[in-house]
Amino acid sequence: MAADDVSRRSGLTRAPWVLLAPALLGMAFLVLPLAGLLVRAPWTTLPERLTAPHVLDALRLSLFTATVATAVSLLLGVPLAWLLARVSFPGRSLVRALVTIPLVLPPVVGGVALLLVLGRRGLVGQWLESAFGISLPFTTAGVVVAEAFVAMPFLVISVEGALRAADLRFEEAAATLGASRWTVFRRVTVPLVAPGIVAGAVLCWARALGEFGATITFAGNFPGRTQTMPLAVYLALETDPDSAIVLSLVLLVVSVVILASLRDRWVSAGSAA
Amino acid sequence: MAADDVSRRSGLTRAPWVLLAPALLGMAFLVLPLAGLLVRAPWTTLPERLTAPHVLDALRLSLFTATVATAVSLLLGVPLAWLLARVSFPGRSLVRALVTIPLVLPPVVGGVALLLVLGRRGLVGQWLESAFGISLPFTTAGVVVAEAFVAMPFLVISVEGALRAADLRFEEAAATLGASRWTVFRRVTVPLVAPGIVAGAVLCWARALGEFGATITFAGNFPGRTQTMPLAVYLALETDPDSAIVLSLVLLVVSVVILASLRDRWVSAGSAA
Amino acid sequence: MSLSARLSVVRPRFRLDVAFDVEPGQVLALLGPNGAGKTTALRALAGLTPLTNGQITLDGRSLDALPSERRPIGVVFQDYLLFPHLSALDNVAFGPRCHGVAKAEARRTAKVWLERVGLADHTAAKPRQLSGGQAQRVALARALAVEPRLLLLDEPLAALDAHTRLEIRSQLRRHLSDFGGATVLVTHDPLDAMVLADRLVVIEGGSVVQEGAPADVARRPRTEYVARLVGLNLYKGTATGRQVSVDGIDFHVNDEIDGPALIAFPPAAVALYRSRPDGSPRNLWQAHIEGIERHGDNIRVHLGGAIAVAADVTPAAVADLDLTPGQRIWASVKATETRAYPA
Amino acid sequence: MSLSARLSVVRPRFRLDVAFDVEPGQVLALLGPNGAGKTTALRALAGLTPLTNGQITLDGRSLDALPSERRPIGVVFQDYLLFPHLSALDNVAFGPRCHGVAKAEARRTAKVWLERVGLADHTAAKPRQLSGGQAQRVALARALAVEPRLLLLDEPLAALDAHTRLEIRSQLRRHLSDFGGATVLVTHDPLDAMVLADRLVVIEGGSVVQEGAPADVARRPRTEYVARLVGLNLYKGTATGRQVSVDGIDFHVNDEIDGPALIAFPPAAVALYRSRPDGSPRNLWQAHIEGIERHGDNIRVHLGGAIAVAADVTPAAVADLDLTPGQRIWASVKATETRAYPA
Amino acid sequence: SGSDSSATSSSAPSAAASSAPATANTLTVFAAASLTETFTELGKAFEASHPGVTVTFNFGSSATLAQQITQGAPADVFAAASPATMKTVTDASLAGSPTTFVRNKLQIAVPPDNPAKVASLKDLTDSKVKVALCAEQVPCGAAAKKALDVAGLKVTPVTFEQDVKATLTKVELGEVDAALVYKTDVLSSGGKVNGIDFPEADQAINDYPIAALTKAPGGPLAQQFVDLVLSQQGKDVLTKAGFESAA
Ligand SMILES: Nc1ncnc2c1ncn2[C@@H]1O[C@H](COP(=O)(O)OP(=O)(O)OP(=O)(O)O)[C@@H](O)[C@H]1O
Ligand SMILES: Nc1ncnc2c1ncn2[C@@H]1O[C@H](COP(=O)(O)OP(=O)(O)OP(=O)(O)O)[C@@H](O)[C@H]1O
Ligand SMILES: [Mg+2]
Ligand SMILES: [Mg+2]
Repeated sequence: MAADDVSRRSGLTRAPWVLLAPALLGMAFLVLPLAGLLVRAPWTTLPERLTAPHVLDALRLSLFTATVATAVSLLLGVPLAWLLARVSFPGRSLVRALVTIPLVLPPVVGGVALLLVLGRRGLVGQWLESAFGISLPFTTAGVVVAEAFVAMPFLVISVEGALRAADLRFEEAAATLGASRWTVFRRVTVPLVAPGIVAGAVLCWARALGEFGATITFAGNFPGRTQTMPLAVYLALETDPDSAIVLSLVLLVVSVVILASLRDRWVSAGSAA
Repeated sequence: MAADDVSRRSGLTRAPWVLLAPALLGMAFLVLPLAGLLVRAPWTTLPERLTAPHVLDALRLSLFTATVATAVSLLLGVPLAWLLARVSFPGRSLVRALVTIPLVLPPVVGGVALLLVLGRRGLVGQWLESAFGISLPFTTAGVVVAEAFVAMPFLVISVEGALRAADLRFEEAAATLGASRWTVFRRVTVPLVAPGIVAGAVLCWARALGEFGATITFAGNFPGRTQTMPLAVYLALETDPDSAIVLSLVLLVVSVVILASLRDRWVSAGSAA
Repeated sequence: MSLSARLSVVRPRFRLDVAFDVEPGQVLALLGPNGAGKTTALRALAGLTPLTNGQITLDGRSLDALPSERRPIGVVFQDYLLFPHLSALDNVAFGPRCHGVAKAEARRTAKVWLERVGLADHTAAKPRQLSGGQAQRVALARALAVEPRLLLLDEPLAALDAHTRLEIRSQLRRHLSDFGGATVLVTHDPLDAMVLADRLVVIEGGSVVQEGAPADVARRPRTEYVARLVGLNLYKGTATGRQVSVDGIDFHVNDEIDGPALIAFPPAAVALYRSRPDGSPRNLWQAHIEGIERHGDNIRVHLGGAIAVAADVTPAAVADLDLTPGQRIWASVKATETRAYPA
Repeated sequence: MSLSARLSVVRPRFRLDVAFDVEPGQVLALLGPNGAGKTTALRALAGLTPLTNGQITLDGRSLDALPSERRPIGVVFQDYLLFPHLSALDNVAFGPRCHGVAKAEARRTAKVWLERVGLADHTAAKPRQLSGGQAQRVALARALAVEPRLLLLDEPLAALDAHTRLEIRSQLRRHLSDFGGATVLVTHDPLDAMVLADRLVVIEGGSVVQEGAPADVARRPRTEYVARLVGLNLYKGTATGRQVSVDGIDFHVNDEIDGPALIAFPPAAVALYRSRPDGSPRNLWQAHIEGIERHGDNIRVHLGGAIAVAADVTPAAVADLDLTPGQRIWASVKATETRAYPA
Repeated sequence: SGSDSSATSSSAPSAAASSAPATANTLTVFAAASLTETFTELGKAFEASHPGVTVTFNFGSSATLAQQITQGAPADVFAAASPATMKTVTDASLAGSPTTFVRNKLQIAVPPDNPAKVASLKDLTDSKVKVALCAEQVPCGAAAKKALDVAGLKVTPVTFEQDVKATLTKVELGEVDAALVYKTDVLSSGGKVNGIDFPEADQAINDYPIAALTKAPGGPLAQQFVDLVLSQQGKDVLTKAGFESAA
């Protein structure tokens, strides 16, 4: 029962080359371009560029919208993943494939699609406006919608994978103890697949943080309201490419710091199993 | 031991509303915008738009490059995920966070970063060109590189999540049977987390298929060689939005058909456990 | 009548077809060789495996249509299935919580149960920090904590050491008589079955081959499996009066009987001789020694020949007779120790 | 010397400290109550749990620095751990494949092993399609198929039914004598231990409390756990000549002994009387009945009072004496049935 | 924009204030991304001359902006980088007749060390010279095609870029030896690329149209901003950035 012991005997020294070599190559491939950006960054003018007011606004807005979009995705996406993994219904494999649509759709087209449905003249948007006076485009809420649309599939698909790999028998045991499906889900399924949910949430958050095309199309590019960091980077590229690199680095550093500090806590708390 | 029996008693009728409602809402949210596109699509002129030669070229190129990029990501990314999940080494949580960089980086900046490293005058690119005569930008290989750079983190993170949720004791059992770490990985770990790997590969493939910013920045846009569907869609959007919608729908239909038909086979084959 | 079950489950290479009733307060033991279908029957009762056919009635209510979580059951699984993310305490409190008990109250209940199974010191331990036997005791406490009307136990005592087993076994008995529900117990241990169960149902290959009170089953086994379980040699033969003929060997018995018959005797009733003993030729045959092994304080000798027989002799006898595998030998059984009954 | 192990593993709330040697061809049984540290010791031998201290030498080679996969071992885990994605055949072929055997050859070997454990019909089954006992037999075959020098078995026979257990047990013995490696066996079943093991090591709370040949341990238990395991009552007292005084009760014994002593006698040696019997006052005391339960063919009566004693009586005796819980009663033990030895 | 202190009542002297009182002190301008710097400067000037009015910009690709406007975005002014995208809006009757406010001329952009020794448009036809062009679908690509057609040259580039900035980036990083981009872009690169004029550029000039939108929530402020852009003050700001004034 003491499988956790194994980690103690691990270490890079015992990793076989056939695994270590591609792993290190992959790591270099993902991390090296960052080095390129660092080399190219205009270090001397960095401080003044960073303190420009709209940079902090954009950063704050990015972190806020990405977090809310992730929360929305968790709320809707984890049940959806559960539905796809645990409930068999006709057309399930089609639905599963449809869920990947926002992944494949070029984000700008995604933004157009959102406008067509949720815009002021859109199928649902019209009704939202007349019934509730809610108008999503060009608002911060619109940014959240655009980011959630693009990022949620990442959560859904990786959580579904985790659910499929989990041992069903624990859920059976919970059912015999009188747990309803909802209780089983909440108190057994979710804790058991916590590492998968954390991984999915990280993907979702990061994707939302880097979202550009759908956001600028659906929510526009208004400083302080809908201008997230990637949009600021886009505009900076138009006027001052060096500034764009600085902004990107800011985005990277902040997200890396947040992920490195938060995830270890989640992961160790979630995957006690 | 007969946990698979449980699926037989499932069915939408038994799913609780507290899970079903958000799941259906999530599904609608992801799928409805497609309806918007369908309504808006210029059905009358569809056939002629579809048969335009560059559309098929772009589609073929997209499918090819996304598939190769996924293969590359599997080759490098699964070992990397294994390293992050199973081997403890100093700085692991930092590396894990760094791996998410390409997710957060606005894709256009990602393309610039790739150029800085792998371009003609890049840190590594210079050497690649002088030593091997390899030049990546403006080639199909460059498209694969750009897509892999953007899409690989999705694979790495979701596979890592699956690895963390897996039961280590099976790997211990394999070790006592004389299996080296590599054999354990290949014959026990990978089959056990197959659903997670499939989920990650789907994310990776879909993300690669929809990749736009990094591709056009790093590999450029030349019909037949580097012009993938998203690039064609983006350019069509500039002059003829209807055409862009048609192209997007083509991309969607093809990817949904491929995913719906392939995944069920993978999933059932991989997750026999 | 408390539980009435007719279970039929069809699998590609296996078919379960059993029926049994359990009175309130009664304990029914399901015995059978590996792969007989005991776990399958238990899962069907728990609603985890759908019935291909049949019906389950508990306290007059049909359970067939109820999902597992609505059945008033408690299950101890063959491999525990403790929730790895919950402490021992929270594993036990899980059931009461699902039945609407407040958290603090559920934990109190759980604590009491853990104390009863002797794990007061391990309330905070996660399952992976428990030894195999500790884990099984937590599973037992978890199943009992929901105060079920039907208790289903799959080898509940298998991982317990002798000392704890004795304790848990009597606690289990005590608790069962307290609430008066029906219990179905799967076990391999004939002692467990004899001590805990009011009735035995023996399954082989998915069908019931024998059932009855433990003492009856122990006295008159009907299959070789049951005979071995209760430590008897069993043969099928043809009876005429006080004589039963088995594969050419005539056994003299005390019981008056005719037609197809079964004959059973304990290994300890077999006497071995190096040369043909004088006296009555009945119950005597020649055999060869196939194997010799220790068996408790005695030595068990496996004999081949016309019939396969196990004989228990003292170590002293082994030395006196100088028994070795392959050796030819004479064996006999006292008529008073054999029991014959209709097949 | 084949295996020499000094194992020390420190955990937050537990500490294992044991040492033992196993000669080539010998079988060592580790016995102990739940949570004693048996599995921990086995894991340490297998290289799955790191030693805090100590060393392991096999055939003169130190194993300490070797990872599990380089140790010439075979392990049967307490909960099987069959690879869920492989068929029974491929589970067994896994080990040989890892040792460089070609696929077809490994499968042939695996088939032979599955036949030996009686699962020739289930080669293609996935673990989830096997019953508990079938799964454990596959695990056994898997461990044996690598022809290990050191075989580690954690409750290898626990899930087997009586019939199969007998078969697998003797096959196991046969195989062990074939290759002459060392075997460490964890079991709760005293019979398994007695039959299979050449030597017993009893662990309690992480430390060795007794070791020796099975017969010696069975005859002279040193702790209450061992005594219960071998079915004896055991008390600590002070001996003077042929008399041992335990909590005010004087026992007359056959053995000449002085100083702190242990005294053991079987429950069957206890006689019960409704009124004080005439005769020698030694070995006689008054007690009350705490519990009565069936025990095999007999009835076991648990007695309280100055000392806690288990007494086995026939059902007839229970009826004659009209025994009921709470009743006061006289108990005595024959001097010839008690055994006394230095504590 | 520190004029918030002035009274709201002074901000909308016209009668249109009554039709949209809540938004009359906000002006929303949708403008092509290439106008970011110049329009931001003009916006500040507009706020200074219209106390209490806040100008909000939505910069993006002209096509995206046109999409947003046709989908009901609350915009007052649209300044596009090509007549084609403006046409999408006017076709939907969402804008009056647009006015061309600036024009942009092409230059050959080369890295400062000019490795391929490019000096004229004809040099781009050399197959050893790596050339980047804008895609035909975007304005600078249309202009490049026109210029090359006029010159009667056939150039095979290695890439058709999605916009002029991306094209410029390729030159800046030395990935290509030459590209056809706008003079404004060469100027804004701050010396990271060199611009080479060529005569055919005069026949391939791109017009930037601007229009006040018919459903403008900002009412008459929209036309006032358009007027500012067309004024001498506007021209100064724009020509300083390298735009040619529209005749
Ligand atoms: N990973 C762990 N972390 C902390 N404590 C542990 C861990 N694994 C086991 N223990 C504790 O160590 C002790 C010994 O456990 P072990 O599994 O070795 O017992 P065992 O003798 O095999 O018992 P059983 O017969 O019930 O299987 C127990 O008290 C257990 O709770
Ligand atoms: N999911 C399944 N699919 C197909 N066959 C199965 C499945 N589960 C069990 N079986 C088969 O059904 C038969 C009965 O299995 P079951 O688990 O009920 O046996 P059991 O009596 O509990 O045995 P044990 O004492 O070994 O646990 C076995 O032959 C087994 O191989
Ligand atoms: Mg079973
Ligand atoms: Mg154990």
